[in-house]
Amino acid sequence: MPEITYREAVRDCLAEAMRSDPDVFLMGEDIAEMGGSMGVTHGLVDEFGKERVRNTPISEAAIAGAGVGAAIQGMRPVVEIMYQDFITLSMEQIVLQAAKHRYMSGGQIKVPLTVRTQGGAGWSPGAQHAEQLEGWLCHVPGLKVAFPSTPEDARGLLWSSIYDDNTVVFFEHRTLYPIKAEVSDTLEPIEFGKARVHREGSDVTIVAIGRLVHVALRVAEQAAEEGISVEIVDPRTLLPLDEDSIVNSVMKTNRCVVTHEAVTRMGFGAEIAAIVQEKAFDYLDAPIERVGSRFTPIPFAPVMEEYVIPHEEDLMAAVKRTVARG
Amino acid sequence: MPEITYREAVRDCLAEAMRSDPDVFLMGEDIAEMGGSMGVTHGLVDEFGKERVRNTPISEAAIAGAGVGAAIQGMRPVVEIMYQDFITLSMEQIVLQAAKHRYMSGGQIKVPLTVRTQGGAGWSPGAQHAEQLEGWLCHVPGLKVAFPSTPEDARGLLWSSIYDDNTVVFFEHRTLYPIKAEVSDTLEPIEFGKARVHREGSDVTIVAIGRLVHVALRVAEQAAEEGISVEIVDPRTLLPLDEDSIVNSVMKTNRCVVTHEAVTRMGFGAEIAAIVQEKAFDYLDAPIERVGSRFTPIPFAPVMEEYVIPHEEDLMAAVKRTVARG
Amino acid sequence: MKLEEATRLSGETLLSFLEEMLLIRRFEEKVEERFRAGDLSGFLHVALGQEAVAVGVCRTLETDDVIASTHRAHHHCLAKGMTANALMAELYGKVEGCSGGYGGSMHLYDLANGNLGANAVVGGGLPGIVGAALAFKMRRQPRVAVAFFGDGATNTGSFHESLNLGQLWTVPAVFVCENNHYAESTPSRDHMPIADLTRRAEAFGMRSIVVDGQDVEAVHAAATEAVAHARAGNGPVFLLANTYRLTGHYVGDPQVYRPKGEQRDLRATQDPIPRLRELLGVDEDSWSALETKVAATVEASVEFAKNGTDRLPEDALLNVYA
Amino acid sequence: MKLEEATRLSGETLLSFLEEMLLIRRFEEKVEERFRAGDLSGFLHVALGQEAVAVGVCRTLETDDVIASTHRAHHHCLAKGMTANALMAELYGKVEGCSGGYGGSMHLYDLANGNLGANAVVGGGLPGIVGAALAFKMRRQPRVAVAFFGDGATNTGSFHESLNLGQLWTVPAVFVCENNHYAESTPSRDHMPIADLTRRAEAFGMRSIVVDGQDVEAVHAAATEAVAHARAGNGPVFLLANTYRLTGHYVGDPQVYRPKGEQRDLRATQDPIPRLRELLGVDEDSWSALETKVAATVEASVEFAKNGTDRLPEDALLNVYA
Ligand SMILES: Cc1ncc(C[n+]2csc(CCOP(=O)(O)OP(=O)(O)O)c2C)c(N)n1
Ligand SMILES: Cc1ncc(C[n+]2csc(CCOP(=O)(O)OP(=O)(O)O)c2C)c(N)n1
Ligand SMILES: [Mg+2]
Ligand SMILES: [Mg+2]
Repeated sequence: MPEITYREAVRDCLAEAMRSDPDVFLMGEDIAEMGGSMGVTHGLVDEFGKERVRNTPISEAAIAGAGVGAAIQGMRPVVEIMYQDFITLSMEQIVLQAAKHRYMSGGQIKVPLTVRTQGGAGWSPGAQHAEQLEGWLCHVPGLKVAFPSTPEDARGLLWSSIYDDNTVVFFEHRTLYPIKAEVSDTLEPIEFGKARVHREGSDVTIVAIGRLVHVALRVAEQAAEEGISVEIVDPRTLLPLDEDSIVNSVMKTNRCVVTHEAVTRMGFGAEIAAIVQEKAFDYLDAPIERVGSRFTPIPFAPVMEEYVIPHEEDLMAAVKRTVARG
Repeated sequence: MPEITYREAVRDCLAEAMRSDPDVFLMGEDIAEMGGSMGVTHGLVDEFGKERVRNTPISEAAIAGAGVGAAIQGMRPVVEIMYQDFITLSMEQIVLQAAKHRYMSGGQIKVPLTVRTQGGAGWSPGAQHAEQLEGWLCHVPGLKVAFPSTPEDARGLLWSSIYDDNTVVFFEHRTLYPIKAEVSDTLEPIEFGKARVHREGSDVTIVAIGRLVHVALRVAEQAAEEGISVEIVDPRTLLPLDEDSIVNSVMKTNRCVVTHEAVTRMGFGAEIAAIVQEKAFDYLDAPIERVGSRFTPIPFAPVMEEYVIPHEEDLMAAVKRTVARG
Repeated sequence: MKLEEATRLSGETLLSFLEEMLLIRRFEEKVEERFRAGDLSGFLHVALGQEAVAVGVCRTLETDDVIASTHRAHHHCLAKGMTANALMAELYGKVEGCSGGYGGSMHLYDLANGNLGANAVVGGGLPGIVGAALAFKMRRQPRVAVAFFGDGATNTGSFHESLNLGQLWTVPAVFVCENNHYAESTPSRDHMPIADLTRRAEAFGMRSIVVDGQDVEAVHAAATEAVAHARAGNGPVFLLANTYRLTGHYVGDPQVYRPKGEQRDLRATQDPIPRLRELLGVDEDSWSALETKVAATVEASVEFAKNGTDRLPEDALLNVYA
Repeated sequence: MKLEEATRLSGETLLSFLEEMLLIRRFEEKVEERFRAGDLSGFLHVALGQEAVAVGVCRTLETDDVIASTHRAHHHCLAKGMTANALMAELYGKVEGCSGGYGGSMHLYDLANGNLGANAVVGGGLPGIVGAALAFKMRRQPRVAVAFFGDGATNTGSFHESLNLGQLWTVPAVFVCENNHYAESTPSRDHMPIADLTRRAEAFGMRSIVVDGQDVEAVHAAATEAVAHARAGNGPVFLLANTYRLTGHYVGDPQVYRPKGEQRDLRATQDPIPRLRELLGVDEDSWSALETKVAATVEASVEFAKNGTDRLPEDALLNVYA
């Protein structure tokens, strides 16, 4: 099995979809010659040309909206919002248009649009380039939301996003691009709404997304040395959400910690906690803990940035507190 | 004590602030002669003139942003986004600018801006005029969020919003405008982060916001007839949140239902549930239930709209399920 | 605008325009009536006075050309092929409505007729029209995408980004600005700092055509030219139709902001329907016949709507996802 | 632009401009060096080649006039009175930095000098400048608010909404477009359908002034006129400065998208610093003295920054709310 980076996984999927399907095309700022601000689309313009790898003006509303319009015509556009902070500029098109056309039309319209975006702290980008906003999108009926943590998941989920007849907002994490892992020889689409259990365990379930999956894996190693058996569930798609896998895991371990890089308050972990306490109430031996960023914008100075975002120690502490209960 | 409507409460507060302080002024679409789409600012242009009651073009980003700029200069602008759906067009200015200037400047800047907006279903406005988005804003460090349910709270919280040195997003509910209630003779500012206990009870705590406070009050009456004693807590400000009042109430009643009109998934109730299960874990006799809108855009046809948004029956059923447990 | 001989319309065609405009007029009046009677819920914006723009533009389009409309959409819908029945049924929230009762007046869709939807977000439909036109261009289909919007919409960021992108990529789009001189209660001079809206198109180097929106023949000629330009691959056109809203912004609007007498004066001087009638020299008898025919269609639509199938509450759960 | 005699600057003043421009140049080169050495983190955009715009504009402003800047902000900050020390310390994330280490290169603030902040959102600072200018107008203060932004920013909805609102309300604002012909990797012709950016101002009936951004004297004269116009209550001005980015978009940019030789040619022909030096006839000795002085300031700023106070991790919890 080949090893590829998360970045290559996204690129390979885009290339394969464009190779096999003329309806797939890309729009975004500086995605052509420059290959995007993160190099994800590097080289694609050489193979597919500027008609299908379209550099856009700095017009986040129109980029998303042009995607909506082309998608309604049956194309399968993949648009890139350079940093997820800037989807604040596309929210009207994503939330009031893409997500609702089908419903408002009584089912006449399909909007098979994929909105790729990335972000994340850990490299001092400052407060306007590092936000994690996946939680917002999960509040919007009509949208789907994916947030892969591994190359295999990135590739397979992106394929499914492109071929989903609904609009998918696809979150990538900046610091995951260079991570490498084995992927299957051929691209396997991954069904939405199916969590991946990264590690089985019996003492506590960690529900983790994005970068925090990798943090959780390291924490689980450490915890194992201290005799704590951690199960790690990565929902991979936040909407739809594989509630069963999460709830079943907690019914087994009786404890749950949920972690992501977004601020804890109103982050996706709140939804996980709300669901788990409701569906696994009688199984819980400890309160569900949430580990996310502290409630501040992302500061610039690395020492403060590190303090704000969640790390192994934070997750480990939560795991231990949780296991120590009851 | 005089009786005024929720609409008058908002208007009176605006008028009183403008009368006493030249730094307070209003901007928004059609707020002058027409008095806003909901008549809230009716008559204010006659008293304060078009310089201070400023009709704007349809430019939600610039409206919010002009508010940010004026606020930084020490004015206390109150801007109106006609329907909260359209804050999707202001999100960049609210979330990346208003909320973060202070932090990014290391504390140099203050943005004493108030963003008033309204919305809500129940009158067939359709999917793009009825969304409840307060949950999103609570995910944003640097913002404050208010959502009053009574005339007294609307008046007092709006005053505090105007005089808060931070940006406050102030949610009003369309269907609350005509409700009438007694208010104190003089305008009393209401401190942020202090919940109002609308009714004391011992069997179950309902945490309700906005329109649902009134639904909860009716449910509590009914429940009382069936021997169930309901306590109703309205946080009034969602950020900051009076966690203590909520948690203490649940520690007393051992049961909690949280309700709002926003869709349940990733709605504010998720945060309440997450907090309560964490802080009152050992006190809970039943899972915390959430009662919100079903996970659809708001449909037009009244019969479907009614089905989607939460009503007495839904809340009552949740209360009964909760009380029936343990 | 020079009217080329070739684009002059036959009397018969113009008569059919008159009928369509009258249908829209009587439909809209019926909507006002039914709202006041309490039959209709929600937010209704009628297009009294703007009929010629919708008819003049849409009659230049093929069925598979597409339009995006606004909160004020009934006239566009009818002109682009939606039946009065489907439209009225939607306002009544029925299964037979053009959006199956899910949409309402501000969300009227008719995909089969190339109607991509009314839109309750001012400016919200424009980016999608650029995308639709881009799809046509990439697929080398000779189709055109048309966005309708008001003067107020030209103040939105979406307007700017859409026209810029559309021109940059020379997509086959026509941007039709129905300048009715008001955005809700706000007269144009209070919401934009220019009188000549074509300057906005110049910001993108976009061709513009200005037309008297109360003259359906002129609108049709201008639209023909604009559509041909776009269809030929020459890029988008900004078509500015000056028109008048002969009623309130929404049904029930007390119009406190309107100068006294303005609406009466406009009705007397700027009504596109008498104007066309006069041009065609339609006599009393033919007029009555027309009125009768149109009234029947409108009445039938109300009947159709009232007898339509109510949605089940739980139907609300359908159509969220494809 | 006709240069009135009255606005001609003394040699002394121009020499001070030269010094300031050179300081910016050497500062930016030092930033590139320190980033490559691994001292600096985050995202850095330097303004090599655009010094004359910042200096020419800011030297027309009073301390209590305000500016809003962009992701490419160092030149504006220095020109508006920030010390090299405060700026460099910020890039090092220190307490002594202009934003106390909370901001970084894209979030540089200096309220005391009227600097309302760099901004990492393209177009993000423009609405705030309208608001600041509105506040000045409402308070009848004779102050001006200036927004800097690039050619790429003119494609944003925020640009359109801001200029429209600013002109509608005739606020005392100046919108300075630094047209360096690129938005990141995308040359202007690929991101906007017009060559003459002043057409964008015409969409609002806004006055525009075009100037060679590599000629600091011309920039200063144009800005003087623009600022006077705004300050006098005549409304905003769009000031278009044509300039060149003599380096990559960000520090580390391999510039694969640049035609071969373009940057070398531009450095040879479009560098504002040798141009001014020539105009002033600065001889080798005076030039060396200038270089030495400027180098000392830059070196000192690095020392200052390195010796600055580190933030405590938990300082991150401060300054979220007022
Ligand atoms: C983004 C947005 N802001 C505000 C509104 C509320 N609104 C509905 S119609 C309207 C005025 C529109 O004016 P114009 O574009 O000229 O169209 P007209 O009503 O004149 O047909 C406004 C402000 C809205 N629907 N969408
Ligand atoms: C809203 C937004 N979209 C995208 C970006 C990413 N980005 C940063 S700088 C830039 C190009 C800006 O071009 P221009 O306005 O010409 O300024 P210049 O870099 O040339 O100084 C882009 C696309 C951003 N910061 N903000
Ligand atoms: Mg109008
Ligand atoms: Mg540029």
